[in-house]
Amino acid sequence: MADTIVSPKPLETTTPPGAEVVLSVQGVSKTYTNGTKALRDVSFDVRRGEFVVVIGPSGSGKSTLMRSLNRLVDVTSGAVLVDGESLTKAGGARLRAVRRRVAMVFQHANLVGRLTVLQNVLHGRLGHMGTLAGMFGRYTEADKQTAVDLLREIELGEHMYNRAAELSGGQKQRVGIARAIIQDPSVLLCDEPIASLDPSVSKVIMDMIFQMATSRNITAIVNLHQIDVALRYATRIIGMHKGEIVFDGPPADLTAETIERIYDTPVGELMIGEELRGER
Amino acid sequence: MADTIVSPKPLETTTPPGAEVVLSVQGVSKTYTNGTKALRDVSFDVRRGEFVVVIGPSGSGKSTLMRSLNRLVDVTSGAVLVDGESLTKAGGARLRAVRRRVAMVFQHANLVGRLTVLQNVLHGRLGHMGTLAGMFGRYTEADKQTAVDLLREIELGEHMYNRAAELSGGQKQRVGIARAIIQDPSVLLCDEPIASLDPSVSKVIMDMIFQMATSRNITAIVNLHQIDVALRYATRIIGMHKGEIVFDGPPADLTAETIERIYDTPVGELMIGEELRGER
Amino acid sequence: MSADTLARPQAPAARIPLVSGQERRFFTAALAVIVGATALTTWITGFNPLAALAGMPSALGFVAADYLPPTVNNGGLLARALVETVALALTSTLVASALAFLAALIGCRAVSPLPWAAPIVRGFATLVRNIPDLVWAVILFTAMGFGFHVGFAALTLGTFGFLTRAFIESMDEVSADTTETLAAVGASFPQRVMQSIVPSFTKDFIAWFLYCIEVSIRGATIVGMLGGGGVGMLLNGELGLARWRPRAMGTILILAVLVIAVDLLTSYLRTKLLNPSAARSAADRSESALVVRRGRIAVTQRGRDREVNLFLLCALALSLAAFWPIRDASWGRLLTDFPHLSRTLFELASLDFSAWDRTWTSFLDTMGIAVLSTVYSAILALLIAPFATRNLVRNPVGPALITSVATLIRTIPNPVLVMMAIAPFGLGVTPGIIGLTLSSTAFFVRVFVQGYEDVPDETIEALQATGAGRVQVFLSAMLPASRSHMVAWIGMRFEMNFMGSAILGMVGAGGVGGVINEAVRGRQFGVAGVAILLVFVFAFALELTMAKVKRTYIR
Amino acid sequence: ADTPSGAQSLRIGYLPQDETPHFAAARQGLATDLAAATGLEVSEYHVADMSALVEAMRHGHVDMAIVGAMGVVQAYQVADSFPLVAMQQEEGPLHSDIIVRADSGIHTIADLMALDAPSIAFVDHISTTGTLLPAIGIMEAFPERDLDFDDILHGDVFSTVVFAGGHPNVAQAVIQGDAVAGGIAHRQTAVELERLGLSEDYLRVIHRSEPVMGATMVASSSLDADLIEVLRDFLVGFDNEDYFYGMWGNRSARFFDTEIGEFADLFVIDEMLG
Ligand SMILES: Nc1ncnc2c1ncn2[C@@H]1O[C@H](COP(=O)(O)OP(=O)(O)OP(=O)(O)O)[C@@H](O)[C@H]1O
Ligand SMILES: Nc1ncnc2c1ncn2[C@@H]1O[C@H](COP(=O)(O)OP(=O)(O)OP(=O)(O)O)[C@@H](O)[C@H]1O
Ligand SMILES: [Mg+2]
Ligand SMILES: [Mg+2]
Repeated sequence: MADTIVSPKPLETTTPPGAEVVLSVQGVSKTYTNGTKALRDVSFDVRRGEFVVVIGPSGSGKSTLMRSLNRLVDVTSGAVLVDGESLTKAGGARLRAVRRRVAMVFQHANLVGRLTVLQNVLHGRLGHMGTLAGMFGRYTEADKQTAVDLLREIELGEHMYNRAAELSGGQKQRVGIARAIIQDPSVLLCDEPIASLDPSVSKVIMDMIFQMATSRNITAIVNLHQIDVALRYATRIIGMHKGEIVFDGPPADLTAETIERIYDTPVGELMIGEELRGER
Repeated sequence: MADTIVSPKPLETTTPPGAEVVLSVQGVSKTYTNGTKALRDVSFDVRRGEFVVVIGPSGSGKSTLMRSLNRLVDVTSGAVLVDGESLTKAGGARLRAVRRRVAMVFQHANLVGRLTVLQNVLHGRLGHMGTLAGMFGRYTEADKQTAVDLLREIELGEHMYNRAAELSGGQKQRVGIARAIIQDPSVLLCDEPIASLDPSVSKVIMDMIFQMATSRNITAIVNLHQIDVALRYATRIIGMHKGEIVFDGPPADLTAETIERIYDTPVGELMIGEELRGER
Repeated sequence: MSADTLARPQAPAARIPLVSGQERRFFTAALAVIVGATALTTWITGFNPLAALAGMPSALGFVAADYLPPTVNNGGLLARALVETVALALTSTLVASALAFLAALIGCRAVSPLPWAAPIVRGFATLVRNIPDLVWAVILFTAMGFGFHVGFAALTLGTFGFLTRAFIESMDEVSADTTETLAAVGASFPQRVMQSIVPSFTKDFIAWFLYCIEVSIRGATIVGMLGGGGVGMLLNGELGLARWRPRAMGTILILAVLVIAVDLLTSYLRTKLLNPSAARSAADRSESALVVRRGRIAVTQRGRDREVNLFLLCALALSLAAFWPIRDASWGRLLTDFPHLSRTLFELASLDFSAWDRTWTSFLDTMGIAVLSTVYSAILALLIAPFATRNLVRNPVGPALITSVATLIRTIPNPVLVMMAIAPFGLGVTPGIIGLTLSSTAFFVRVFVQGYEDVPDETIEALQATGAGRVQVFLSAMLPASRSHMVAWIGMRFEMNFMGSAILGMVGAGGVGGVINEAVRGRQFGVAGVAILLVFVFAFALELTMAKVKRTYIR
Repeated sequence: ADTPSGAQSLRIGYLPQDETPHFAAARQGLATDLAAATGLEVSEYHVADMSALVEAMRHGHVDMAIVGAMGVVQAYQVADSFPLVAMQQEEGPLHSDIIVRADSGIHTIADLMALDAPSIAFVDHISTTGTLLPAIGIMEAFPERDLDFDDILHGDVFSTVVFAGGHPNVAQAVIQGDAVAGGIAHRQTAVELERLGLSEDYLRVIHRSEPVMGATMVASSSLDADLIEVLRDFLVGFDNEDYFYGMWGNRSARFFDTEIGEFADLFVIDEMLG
C-alpha cells in the first residue's frame, strides 16, 4: 500500500523563476455597490505552471478575487492582465477572446441540468466557435471526439448521454473540470471545487485538477477551505484576510502564526490536521 | 499556544460498562420502496454518555440509520428501543413522547428561515407542550428564559431576533444545536453537522456538540465524513459499508485496513490526515 | 440589533417577546392597514358580511330555482362555440408567450444584452398589465371592430403583459448561474440564450404556458361576452332572459367540465413532464455507448427528452391548428385597422373630467369590492386550505373534493357569479363582493395548498423530530415558511380583484368599470380616459407598493 | 322601499344609454325633482345589463326602472311590473333599421341575402330595435323559408353574426366592414356617423320596421296604488329639458302615459324567442 502514498506535488515546490508571467493582478480593489470592500489593493503575478491555492476565512474575498480574474465582477480599480493583455478594458469580442483563455470551475459545477453531460462539456468550446454554430450546438466532429475522449479519461464515458442533473456532486464537478479543460485555457480558476464533497470524492477531484493542470502546463488558481489539502497540492499559497493578501509564498513557509493571522483564530480552534497544530 | 491543543476527549475513551443502555438497535433493516436496501440487519446498543461517530462512504446508509432512530423513516424489520421503550410500535402521542427524547441536528440545520432565531430554538419545546399552547406559540416564560440563556451561551444572544435565514451556515447550525438541546433529550443525533462548513466554524460546532453532550450527560451519535474529526471526538466509532456495520469499536482500534474496508478505497486515495495513512 | 430589543428580556417581570421590535411594528402596521382598509371600505360600501353569510342559504335556493335543472339547447352550436373559445385561448397564449419570451430576454437584467433597454421593456409590460384585459378589449373593440381577431388581440395583449413579468422572474432565478458560467467560457449572448437559458427555462416555460392556457380559457369566455364571440357570447345570450337560465347553467357546467379537464390534463402534464420519474432516468443509465449517426457523433441520445419535445411539438401544432376554427376572422385587419387604435387612444387621452364625481365614487366602490373580497376570501381560504393539503390530511378524499369544488367555482365567469348574487343580495356592490369573494376563495385555496405542499420536507421533519404534532408542525413551520408565498399571492390577487371589480362594472355590477363601459358606449372617450387613468395609476401604485413590501419585509 | 306600501324611499334603476352625452347630471335632475314633488327619498342604481335589472326588480331591490321595449315584457312577465310612462320624441316615433354601407350596392334584404357570404351585426341577443325587429324583417322578407330567431342569430342564414354590444357599435361594425349589414335603432345611425366625421348618406337603410315603443319607465306592482298615480302624474308633467337632453340628446322629448296593451306586438315576439 505504501506505493500509493505519494505526494502529488512535483519535487520542486517553487516555480522556475524563468517561466513567463501568465496572469498579472495589479492593485486590484473591489467595492460592491452595497459598500462592502471585498478586495483592497491586491497585487500578484502568476507564472506558467504554478499551482496556486488561495486560503482564507469566509468573506475574505476569495471568490471575489477569482471572479475578477475573468471579469465576472468588474473591479473598482486596478488591472488584471492575462498573457499580457488587459482584461479590464476589453469589451465584446475581445473580452470573449480573453475569457476563453481563463477557464473556471465553480463550487457547484453550474451545469445546465437539462442538457446531456456531453453537451455540457462541449459548452467549453463555445468561445471558440461562430455565434450561429454555437447557438444550435453544431460542434465540430473533432471537438466532439475530444469531449468524448476527455469524458472517458475522467471515467464518465458511460454517463455521456445522461442529463447533467442526474449526476452526483462529484460527477458534476468532474464534468465541470472537463468543460474547463476542453476550453484549452492558459489559466484554470477553481472556486472551492471540493466544498461539501466526501473525502474519497474530494481526493479524486483534487487529483484530477492537479493532473490536468500539470500535464497540460496550465496555471491553476484554486480557492480552498482545507489547509491540509492546500499544503498537499500547492506550489504556492496565498492567504487572504479581509480582502488583503496577508501571506504569499511556498507552502513550506506557512507557519502556525501565519495561519492564525489568516483566520484570525488560534490554531487550536481550527479544524485542521494535527501536523499543522504545532510549530512546523 | 500549546495549551490550546488539548484533545476534547475525556481520558477514558471507553464508556463505563455499567452505564445503562439508552438506545438499542435490534436487527434493523430498511428497504426503500424503490428497492434500495439502505440498512441490512443492523444491531448495536448505546449507553448513557457515549459519543458515537458513524463513518462510511456516501450511500452507505448513515443518514437512513439516523432517521430510523427517531422514526423519520419507518424500518422494514427490526426494532429500535429508546430508554427501553419501543419506537417502532409507538404511534400518535406515544411516538411524539419518544421523539422528544431523541433530538436531531441536521446537515443544513433545517430552520424555519422566516422565523426569528428565538422562535426556532423554542420549536424544541413543542413536543413538551399541549397542542393548543403550541399552536399559538404560547411558550412559557421559563422556556423563553432558557432559550435566551442558551442563545447567550452559544454567543448568539445578539442575533436572537434576527430571521434564521439571515444567519451564516455556522450560526444556523448553532441554532439547530440549541433547538435540540432545549428539547432536553436523552439521545442527540447529528447527521453530518459540519459538512460544508469552513474549518474554524467546524471546530466550533464539533466542540459545541461535544461540550453540550458531555456536560448534560446526553448520548450523542454523529455521522461524519471526516475520519480525523471522528478520531478526535469519538468514544466509539461505527463504520458502515453498504448498509452493514463493518466496524464497531474504540477509535484506537480503527486501523488503515478497517478504513479501507469501510470506504472500499485504498487509504492513499482518501482525503484524510497524513497520520492515518500508514499503519497506526 | 438595537439596544431596546436586547434590553427587554433582561427586565425580570417583562414577558420575553418572540420577534424583534421592528418586525412587531411592521406586522402591527400591516394589520392596522388591513383592518383600517377593511373598516373604511365597509363604511363606504355598507357591506355587511354577517348578512351576506345569513343570505347564503336563500342565495343557493334562488340559484337552484332559476338555474336548475341545467339544459342544453343547441348542442352543435355549443360545441362550435367551445371550440372557438378554446382556439382563441390557445392561439393567443402561443403568440403572447413567444413575444413575452423575446421581451423577457431584453427585460431581464441578469441576461439582457441591452441593459439600458431593460427598464423600457419592463415599463411597457407594466403599462399593458395594469390595464385590465377587458378594458383593452373594450378599447380594441371600439377602435378596431368586432370579431375573433380583436378578441385575439385583447387576450394576447393581456397575456403578454402577465407573462413578460413571469418570464423575467423565472429567468432571474433559473439561469443566472449557468448563464454566468457560459459567459466565463467566452460564449456570446445568442449562444448563452440557446445553450443555457432555453434549456434551463423549458420547465418554467411549460409551467407558465399551461397556467396561461387555463387562465385564457376563462379570459376568452369573458372577452366573448363583450363581443369576442365563442362561448361567452352564447352565455351572454342565455343569460338575457330569465327563462333561459337553465340553458346558461348547462353551458357553464359543460364549460366547467372542459376547464376541469384542461386543469387535470395540465397538472398531469406538469408532474409528468417536469419531474421525470427516477425509475426512468435510472433505466437510461445503462444505454450509454457512444452513438454515431451517419458518421457524426450524437450529442444527445435520441428520445432523451422525447416527452418534453413531444409536448412542445404538440402544443405548437395544436396552437397552430387552433387558428383553423377561427380562420375566417379578419386577421389582415389587425394590421390595416391598427391606425384606428391610435385615434381611439388619442380620444381617450383627451381627458374629460366632467363626470369626475361619479367616476370617483364608482372608483371607491371598486376599491371596496377589491379590498373586502380579498380580505374575506383570504380568511376563508386560510380556514379551508389546511383540509385540502395532502401532507397534512391523511385521507385523500377531502382534499380531492375541496379541490374540485374550488375548480368548479373558478370556472364560472365572475359576471355570472355576480348575476347569481343579485337575486338575494340586490344591486350595488354587495353582489360584486360576494361574487369575487367566491372566486378568489377558490383561487386562494389552490395556491395556499400549493404553498403548504412546497414547504421543504426537511423543515417539516426537523419539527417532527422534536416531537411536535401535526397541528403544531402546520402552525409553527408550514404557515410561517409559506408566509411570503401567501403574501405574494394575496397581493397579486388583490391586484387581480381590483381589476376584476373594475371589469365587473362592464358586465353589470357597478364600480368604475360601469363608468368606462357607459362612457365608451356613449362615445365619451375623454370620460372613459379619466376612469382608465385612475385604474392604471392605482394598479401601478399598488404593484410598486407590493414589490417594495416584498423586497423590504418579506424576504 | 322596505315595506312597499308604506314606501319611504324610491329606487330607480337605469340601463346604460347609447346616446348619453351628460348622463349623470341629467338623471339627477329627475331624482331631485321627484324627491321634491313626492317627499320620498329617491336613490338610483346604474345597472349595465337588462337581465340583471329585471332580476333586481323581481326580487324587490328596485321599484322603478327605465328599460327598452323588450325589457317591459320581461319586467311584466317575471318581475310583476307594468309600464308607467314611455318616452316620445318630437320628430316622431322610434323605428328599427337594417343598414348597409351606401357603396355596397345593396338596396334590399334580398340583395343582402343574395351575397355569397352575407354577414350582419346585432346589438345583443334580445335588443328590440337592435336585434329582434331587424330579424323579424328578414323573416318576413322570406316567408317561404319559415325562419325563426335561432336560424338568424345562430344558424346558417348568415355566414357571420356579430353581437356588438351597443347601437353605435353596430353602426361602427358596418362602417368598418366587420359585417355587411346591421340592425340598429334608427336614430343611432346619425350619432355615430357624426362622431366619425362621415356624411349622413355614408350608410343606407334597406329595411325599416313599424314604429315601436321607446324607452319606458316600468314600476313594480307592489308600490302603493296612490303613489303610482302620483308618480304617473309627476312624470307626464315632467318637463326638465336638461334631463331629456341629457338622457336622449333631445330637449323636446317628454314622457307619455302608457299601458301594457301597447306592447302586445312585443309579447308575440317574446313568444317567438322560445
Ligand atoms: N454580489 C455581492 N454584493 C455585495 N457584497 C458581496 C457580493 N458578493 C460578495 N460580497 C461580500 O464581499 C465579501 C467577500 O466575499 P467573497 O464571496 O469573495 O468571500 P469568500 O472568501 O469567497 O467567502 P466564502 O469562503 O464564504 O466563499 C463578503 O463580505 C461578502 O459578503
Ligand atoms: N427516500 C429514499 N428513497 C429511496 N432510496 C433512498 C432514499 N433515501 C436514501 N436512499 C438510498 O439509500 C441508500 C443509503 O442512503 P443514505 O442517505 O442513508 O446514505 P448516507 O450514508 O447518509 O450517504 P451520504 O454520505 O451521501 O449522506 C443510498 O443508496 C440512497 O440512494
Ligand atoms: Mg467563496
Ligand atoms: Mg447522509
